Amino acid sequence: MSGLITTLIAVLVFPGLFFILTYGLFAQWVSRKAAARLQNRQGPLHTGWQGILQPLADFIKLVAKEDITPAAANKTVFNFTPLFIFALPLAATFLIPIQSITNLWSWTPVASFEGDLIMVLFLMSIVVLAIFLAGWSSGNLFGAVGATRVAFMMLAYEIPLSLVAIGPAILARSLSINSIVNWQAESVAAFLAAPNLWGLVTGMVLFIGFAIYVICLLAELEMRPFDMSEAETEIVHGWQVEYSGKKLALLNAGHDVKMVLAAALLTSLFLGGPAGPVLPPFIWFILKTTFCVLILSNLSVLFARFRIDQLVSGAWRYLVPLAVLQVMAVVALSGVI
Amino acid sequence: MAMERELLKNAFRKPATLIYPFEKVEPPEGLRGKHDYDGDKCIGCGLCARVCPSFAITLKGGPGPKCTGLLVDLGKCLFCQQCEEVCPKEALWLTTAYELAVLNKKDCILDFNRTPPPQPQAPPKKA
Amino acid sequence: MSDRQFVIPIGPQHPALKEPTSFYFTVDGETVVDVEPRIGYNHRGIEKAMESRNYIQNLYITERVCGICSNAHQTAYTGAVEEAGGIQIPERAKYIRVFFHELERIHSHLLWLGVAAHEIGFDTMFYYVWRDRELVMDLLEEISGNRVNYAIPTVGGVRRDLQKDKFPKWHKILDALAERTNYYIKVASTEQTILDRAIGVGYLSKEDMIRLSGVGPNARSSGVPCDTRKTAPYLLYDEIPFEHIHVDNGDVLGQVLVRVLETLESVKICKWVLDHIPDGEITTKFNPLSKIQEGEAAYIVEAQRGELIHYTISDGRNMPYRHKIRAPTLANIPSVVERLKGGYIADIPIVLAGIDPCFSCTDRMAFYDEGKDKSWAWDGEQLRRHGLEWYKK
Amino acid sequence: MSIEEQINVVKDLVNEFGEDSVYDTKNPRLYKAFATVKREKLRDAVKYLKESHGFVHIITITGVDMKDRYELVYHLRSGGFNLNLKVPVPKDDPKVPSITDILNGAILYEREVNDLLGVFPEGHPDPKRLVLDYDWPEEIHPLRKEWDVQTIREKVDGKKWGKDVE
Repeated sequence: MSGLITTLIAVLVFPGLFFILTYGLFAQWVSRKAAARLQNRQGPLHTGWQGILQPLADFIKLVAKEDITPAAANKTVFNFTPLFIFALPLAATFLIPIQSITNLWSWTPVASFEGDLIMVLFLMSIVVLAIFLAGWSSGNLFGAVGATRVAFMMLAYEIPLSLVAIGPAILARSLSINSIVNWQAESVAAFLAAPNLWGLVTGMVLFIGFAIYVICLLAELEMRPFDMSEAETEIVHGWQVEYSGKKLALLNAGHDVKMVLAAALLTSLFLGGPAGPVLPPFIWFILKTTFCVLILSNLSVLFARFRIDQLVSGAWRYLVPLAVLQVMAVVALSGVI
Repeated sequence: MAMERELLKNAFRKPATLIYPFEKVEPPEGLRGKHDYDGDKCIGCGLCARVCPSFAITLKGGPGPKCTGLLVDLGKCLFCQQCEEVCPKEALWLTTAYELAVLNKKDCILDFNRTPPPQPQAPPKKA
Repeated sequence: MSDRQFVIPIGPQHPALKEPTSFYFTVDGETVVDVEPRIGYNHRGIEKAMESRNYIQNLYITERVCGICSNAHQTAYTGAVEEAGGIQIPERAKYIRVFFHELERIHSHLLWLGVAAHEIGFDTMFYYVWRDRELVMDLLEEISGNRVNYAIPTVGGVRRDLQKDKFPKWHKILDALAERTNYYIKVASTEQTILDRAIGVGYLSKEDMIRLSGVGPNARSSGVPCDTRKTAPYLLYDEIPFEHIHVDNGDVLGQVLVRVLETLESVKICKWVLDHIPDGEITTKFNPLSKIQEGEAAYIVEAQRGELIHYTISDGRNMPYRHKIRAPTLANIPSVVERLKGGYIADIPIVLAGIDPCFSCTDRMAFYDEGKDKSWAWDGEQLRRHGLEWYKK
Repeated sequence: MSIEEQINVVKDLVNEFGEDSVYDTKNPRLYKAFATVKREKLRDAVKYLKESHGFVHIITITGVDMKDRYELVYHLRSGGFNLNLKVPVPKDDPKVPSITDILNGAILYEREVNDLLGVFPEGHPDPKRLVLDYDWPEEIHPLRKEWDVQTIREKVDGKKWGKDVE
């Protein structure tokens, strides 16, 4: 019986639904505030301390607003895709190790099985499919163009994303994120104890993987250099153009959760997830993911927007070969370590 | 990547944007804002009304001595300062007040009154 | 129209094109096949209105032809009326007119640089450029009392004087502007994401530009030397030392370079004026109700977007018999249509923004002002019928 | 281009087409010249100016309603020199040969004059509406002197218009 209650709490409250949602809103605030400060302007201010409740206020406002389904839209698909776009990333976050309820100093994800890394990658690409259907079913010209662009983008970043994600799994010799995190914790501890050359080399190779992964995440989250799917100046709001009210609130919340998921994956695969010396695991998790959100936000402020053909050709000409080389280096290294 | 140094330098500087209602910009003294009127100097000649490009100024009570003041409709006014330049007696000029938002249309009509010239007292009645 | 092509209406209400015009693009997938411009949404009948107002009241109509080139229009209008009426203006007034003409060029070019960065999605540069533009806006507000419509030139001279004691402060502001503009030149030429979106985009050769009579920075970015301040100097431009900026790239990057380098030249001209301005009167009293002798004059000025002509015919009354304004953007429409063909949808905003369109300038010929609501209804109905046709295909 | 050369350009034009078709020429100041050309000779004059004197750039075309005739002023420019050709057009047959094939830049200006003054450019590729509204009545050409602001407004919108109407 007690097992059921703890898992319920784990799923619904702590590292589960409630925590991820609030953390999603917090991440959106961090990203907006960082982007604002880098651009020498204020950013959200009046709601709560330094505008920290602004994302929540936006969410509530949108839920209260009128919810229009355009006449030309394909009703069922149009109404249900926002649910998928919100639920799928949320489901994926359950596989990320954050903090175990029972004991303060360990981290066990809500659900963990061999191969959950593949499950997370699969869920993230299904989200792209849902986004494509959302744009296409909205019956709006700009929505259609946005949807086709999302599909093109998936062609570009999906392969380097999955290739680089496999890197740490090879080193840890397991496909479960939890064991990857454990392996990182041990190997970092071992490395600190006896720094050897191979440790440094694996660090370098993993860093390259980290960089490629960040670029692919920027494309997956449709953030600035690759946000041609909702390019405000070309196709109004891209695939979200016809959404309003509750559906748009769900879409925005979905995007926040996807950002949390992306940052969480980044930390678990490359930065050692919730492992850390003094503080309890979920504090470390929050620090590291906020650091990743800051990186994403800084990069998104730094560049102009690419065209869709530049992304696809650039990805195939540079990202994919770089990712393949990185994985080969990892395989070679795994023989040694 | 070219702007990275600039971004980080500005990240910790004070933001360039002001929080308007609480921090205000001090307007330069030459700013053309809301009108101001001196009832004694005005002689009701109506030159300002005639020269106004957007017919924003109307005289109250007719030109000349009968004039009892001015109606300046800020809704129509261009703030071009032509009335201030043409007024022979410097009775009408533009101040630097630039916050002119009003809730209903009637408030944006400024109603200036001319101090009536001392009425010629009725000759003291003989006792 | 083959079945794979569909028509994307951009404008008159579109976040990329904040100008009241509409372009119908026939696109095949992501490439633009054909472009049909439709202008006339912001038509205010300025020329008809000017025929029923006296010369001083017309000053304030020409000032409002366009928001960002108000001073250029006024300089041209007062030049034309003074030439037709044979009125001479004092020397100092010429210096002040040139000073404001160039300050407004700095303000307009920086504004364009920000908007162009926004069009290609580089909002950070948009924020920074517009923050630094505040320097010139505050300077303009301090002297003329207004950020945009300065109303400085008037028939017969200038309305406000430049106080000598403030010159050192203005010199410092101008130096800061030059230094910031140099920084943006460095960013615009080294930032890879800008170069990817600007090089080779919207290319037009020099011959096509001459054939289509393009003007201003749009033409000078394709190598056509057509800066009126150099070819047909007016006011003081024959005495002022500055370069004739034109590059041969022919694409959006060329337009960025021409405009940014021109901003530097304008700063140099402003500083030259501050150093050489003579003392003396600033206006010859022109009574608002007085008449202008019979005559005609075509006065050409180099506005920010190109060559601007004010042609006026006076017949002895105190109102112009006919006053023609042709704004630079109308001359640039044929060349922008050529630039758009063959490009991508993603490039439409930046190529359109390339000519720095100011359609409120272009649309001031026929009479249709309060009828806005009527044309509004037309838009909806015209687009609705267009939607139906498009679905039937 | 000095003032003498500019005067010579106008003289060449006059000699080329003869006194009767190119008359009333003026050079008020540097970079400025006016000339009046007969409607029949317009196309040849523009072609001649383009080939021999480098007038490749057309600034604009102004339509003026002189009381007894319409007058189209072609503002041409070669380098800095601005030559304005006036073409009188009788009121009873308001037509003018189009020069779009010689100077492509004139394509929009001719449509504009057609809209506003009603002078139809013959041979223009697509003389559609340029600036007037979609369903603007055909017979109203706003820049003709017989139409003034009040009558246009009442005809188009049926509303009374005056200084005080809100």
